[in-house]
Amino acid sequence: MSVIAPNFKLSEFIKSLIDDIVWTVLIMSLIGIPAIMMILFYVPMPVIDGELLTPFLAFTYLADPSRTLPIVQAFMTTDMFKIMAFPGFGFAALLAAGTIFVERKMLAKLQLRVGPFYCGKVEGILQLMGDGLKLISKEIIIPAKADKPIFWAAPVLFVASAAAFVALIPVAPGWVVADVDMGLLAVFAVIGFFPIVTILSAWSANSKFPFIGGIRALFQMVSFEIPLILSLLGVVMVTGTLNLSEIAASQSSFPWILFLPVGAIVFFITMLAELERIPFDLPEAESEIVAGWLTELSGMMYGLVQLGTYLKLYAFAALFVVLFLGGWNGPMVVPPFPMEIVTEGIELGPVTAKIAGLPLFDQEMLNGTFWFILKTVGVIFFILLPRGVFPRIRVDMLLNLGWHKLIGLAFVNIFIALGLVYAGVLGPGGLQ
Amino acid sequence: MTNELPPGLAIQKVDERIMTLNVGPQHPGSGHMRIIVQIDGDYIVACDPDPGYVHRGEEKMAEYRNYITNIPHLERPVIHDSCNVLYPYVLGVEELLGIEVPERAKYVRVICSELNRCIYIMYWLAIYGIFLGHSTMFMWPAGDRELLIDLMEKISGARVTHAHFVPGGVRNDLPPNFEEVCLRQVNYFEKRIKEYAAVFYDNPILISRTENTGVLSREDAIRLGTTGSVLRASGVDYDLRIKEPYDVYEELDVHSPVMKEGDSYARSKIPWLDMLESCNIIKQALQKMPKSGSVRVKLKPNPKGKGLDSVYKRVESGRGSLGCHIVSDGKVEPYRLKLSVGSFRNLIALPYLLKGEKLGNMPSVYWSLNYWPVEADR
Amino acid sequence: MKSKLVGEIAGNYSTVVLMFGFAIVAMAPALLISRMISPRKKSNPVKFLPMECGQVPSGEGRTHFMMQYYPYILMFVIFDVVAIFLYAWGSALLELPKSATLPILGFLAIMFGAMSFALYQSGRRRIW
Amino acid sequence: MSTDTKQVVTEEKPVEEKPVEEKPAAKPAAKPVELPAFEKSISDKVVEKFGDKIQVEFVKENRVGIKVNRENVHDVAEFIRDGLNYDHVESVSGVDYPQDKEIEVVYHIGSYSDSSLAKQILVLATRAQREENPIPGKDATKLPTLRDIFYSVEFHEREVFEMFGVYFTGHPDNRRLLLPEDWADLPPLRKDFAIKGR
Repeated sequence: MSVIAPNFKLSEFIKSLIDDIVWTVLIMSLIGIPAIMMILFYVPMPVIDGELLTPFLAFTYLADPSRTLPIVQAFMTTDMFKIMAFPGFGFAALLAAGTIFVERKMLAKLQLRVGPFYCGKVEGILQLMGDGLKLISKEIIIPAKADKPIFWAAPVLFVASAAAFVALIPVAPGWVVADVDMGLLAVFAVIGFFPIVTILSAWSANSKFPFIGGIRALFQMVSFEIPLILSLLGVVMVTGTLNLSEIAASQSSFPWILFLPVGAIVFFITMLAELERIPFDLPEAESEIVAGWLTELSGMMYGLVQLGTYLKLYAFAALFVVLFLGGWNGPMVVPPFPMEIVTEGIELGPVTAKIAGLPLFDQEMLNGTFWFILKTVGVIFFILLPRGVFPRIRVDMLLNLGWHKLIGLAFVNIFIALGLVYAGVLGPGGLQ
Repeated sequence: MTNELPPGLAIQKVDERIMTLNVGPQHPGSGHMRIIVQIDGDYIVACDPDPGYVHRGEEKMAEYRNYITNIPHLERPVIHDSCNVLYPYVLGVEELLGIEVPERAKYVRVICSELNRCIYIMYWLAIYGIFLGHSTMFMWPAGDRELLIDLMEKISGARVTHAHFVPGGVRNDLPPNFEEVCLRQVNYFEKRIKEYAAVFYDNPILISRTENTGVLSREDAIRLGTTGSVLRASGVDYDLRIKEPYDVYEELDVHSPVMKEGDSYARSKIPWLDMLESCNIIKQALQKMPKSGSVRVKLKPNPKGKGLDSVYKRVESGRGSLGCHIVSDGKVEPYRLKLSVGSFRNLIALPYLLKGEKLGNMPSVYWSLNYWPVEADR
Repeated sequence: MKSKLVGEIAGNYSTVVLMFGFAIVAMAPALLISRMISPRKKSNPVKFLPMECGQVPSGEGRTHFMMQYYPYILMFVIFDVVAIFLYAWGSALLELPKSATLPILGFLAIMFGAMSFALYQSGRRRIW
Repeated sequence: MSTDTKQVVTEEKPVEEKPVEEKPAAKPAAKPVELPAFEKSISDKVVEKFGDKIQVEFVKENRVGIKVNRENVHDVAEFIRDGLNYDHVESVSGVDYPQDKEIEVVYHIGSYSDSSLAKQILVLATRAQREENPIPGKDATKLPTLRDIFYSVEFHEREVFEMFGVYFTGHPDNRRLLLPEDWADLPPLRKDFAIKGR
């Protein structure tokens, strides 16, 4: 049995919990509520459904969904919700967690074994949670002579960079954290952070294996950035915009992968390299350089880097979907919201509950999200698949591939796009 | 030597640029040994293998035990290949004591030996796979080994350390019905390992990665005294099962695979071809084996050698020729026992193969030497 | 809705920065909590040595280290800018007159030629 | 001076010991009919070349045993490589004979390139002087190395050096191989190194 707290007693634990609650209530009622009242003098509260939102209505809101939902709806339109929950961090982290689980199970099936099995009873579904608990309760060992501030900051910065990448991904019409005109260029800018964070982490550890791994990561990410940039130029040429939402919207009738398959292939390969996935996992090649630039990271620092990696994985897969597979576009499969719930209310025996604020999500958004997730999961599957099939390649082979072959193919893709535009197949007067 | 530094490294002999890396002993790519590599950028300029991390003094221990009690601990160097490690010792003791082995026991020994060779190579292949980052090739052989381990468990009662060979034969007769079970499992095993070609040996990335890396020429392979798959991958057709047949290998049709390239790819493919050949040998042996008969000559307790005498016996193990030099002085214990193991002999090639090689090739070249650290350390 | 003001355009990107900041704010506590609840034993100074496969490290971790593929980095510095410059043309392709393509094709040819020459040079490892 | 005289005494010893050692070698000589022909021809070639400098220890099936003084071992090995087509050393084992004050080093030499010799192992044995209190590398326990003749002895000789304290003069790399760097005890395979509890 693992020991987190060796002298653990349930009764004392409960006692401490009750103590905490009592103290919290006391402090809240003596200091917290007066403070809130004072702040409320200066902060104007929103008026929702013709009613001023005050803290005193809190209990009423809890009991009455028709009053709560408008608040939720109002909250959902704020930037904070987008950042924290839906198209932003929470959504991406959830998908990333799902990816980790699927990867482990899928790889296990490929390799004729069972994979995570016991944790969580059903096919080891809680394995990730167990791993998270393990990582968070493990000791963090900082190597001597490491550059401590940078070493601590690097994992957090890695996650933050990945999150900034996620911010640019449009999930459904209007559902994007940062709807910017130069979206694609912003993506390139954010991708540029990763090698910097990696080399910072590797350099600060003052250890040889992370150092070599960091340099490898630098070479790999940096030299695959040019094929990446060039392979996406074709899409930009035929759409005439850099805004990711507009690119996604432009594929309402057909996805660009039909016309620009070469660009899609090049982008997919560069994606694998940028993500350090097998066969391009050179920066973490365990049989050569232990764990590469992750060697000195322990406990939760490693956990954060893993989280960042999978956020990045999701973001890249989503970018592929947005650019080549039509983003959220797809046939309408979500049934329309039954409007009688709003107009007539729900009849629960004698009581008829009228719920204002419904529907929370419109049909278009649900449908878009559904197709987006479906396509993203498909792309993620193809990103995961090579891990079961290919061995790792070498640095020189990797650089040779990136600089000689992929860049050539990316140029081919540019000329295909140019030809399509000038032949009148795409662009104004074309198919679209 | 064969592998000169690539041009351009000649000017890079400045000490500051050269980084000394301790690869091992606690390294996922080293096994239980240390390779001190000096790298200049991506190239290895010098390499110094440092075995001995798991040195147990088997040879010293053997001087304190009598000929029979030596059996269980002499198979320890390679527990996956335990029958083959024990084989030369048992042959040597038989020659020292002048024992004639029954015919059926010889066949049982050959079957056990070939099964063990496959078990060892599967384990080796699993590690070769994971060294190249091919995790499927790690899991598949590790799982398919179980087929043959089950067979060996049926024969000897133990999964890996069998201690089944004794001077004068084998410990037990085969279990009833063994021939059919063995044939079925071996047939399935053969079908299974043929599938590895699709996922591993024909994999374009693997081929481009291991071809022309760590090339050991025929002359150097002979000069360095390498053995086993390393030697045969360099084009020297030398297999003790054919050249100096022991027990009943003379009566069996053995075709040892030979390749000419001498690179990591050839060195990694030879053991796989060996496994297919082993399956073939097992099937032949099952056919030709006498259906009944004694499998062991009773020895008198505490057998002794005849005065000052020495014997050198060798067999073809999973890693090549495995010799056992026993010096007896007429006592119940061997006076001196020396195992000349394939791993140790192949290790000498490592510095020459790695010099001028890229760091990324280190695991593949190193493990393609069919090196088993525990055996080399003894 | 096209924004016109420079500040407005820049303001659009604030959400990206917000997301960046949110991730820091959300993830830094994970490290702090981990640091608080995990054991911290300074029993053995060897434990805090850098990873060197069980040996006492020899030499510094941060040394002069030259990968033989350094030309690729130099090429990146040059061609990254060039590649991004192509986007200025690519995103406006549909509005541009067709005659504007010719100079760009010339530019592409020069870029391709330069890249080939650089790759040829990078193959000559003697320099690095 | 005293050490010098000691050396002289011990170096003469093998000459005195030789008749004792020849007893097993005398056995096949007693029944010459049984000697395998091919193996006999090999040993004859060596005897023809070196005459009294070597003794044929045994001639068995596929094995020929030759014993040489340490002064001649280099020449004999060179002849074995050039004259007899043996090309690699399979094994080098040291055997400690405390009663003779000698350490025997046995080379098992085989051939890959000559297919007629594929079965054969030529056992070349030589003896080094044994010291009671060995200081590995710095005492009289020395032998000429065969590394310049058979390259494959490199690691084997290193092993014999650390396990028996036999220093091979001319070996470029006389370092520890298997034992830890800080091993300060006797060379462990000598007979006077006792395992604890035995």
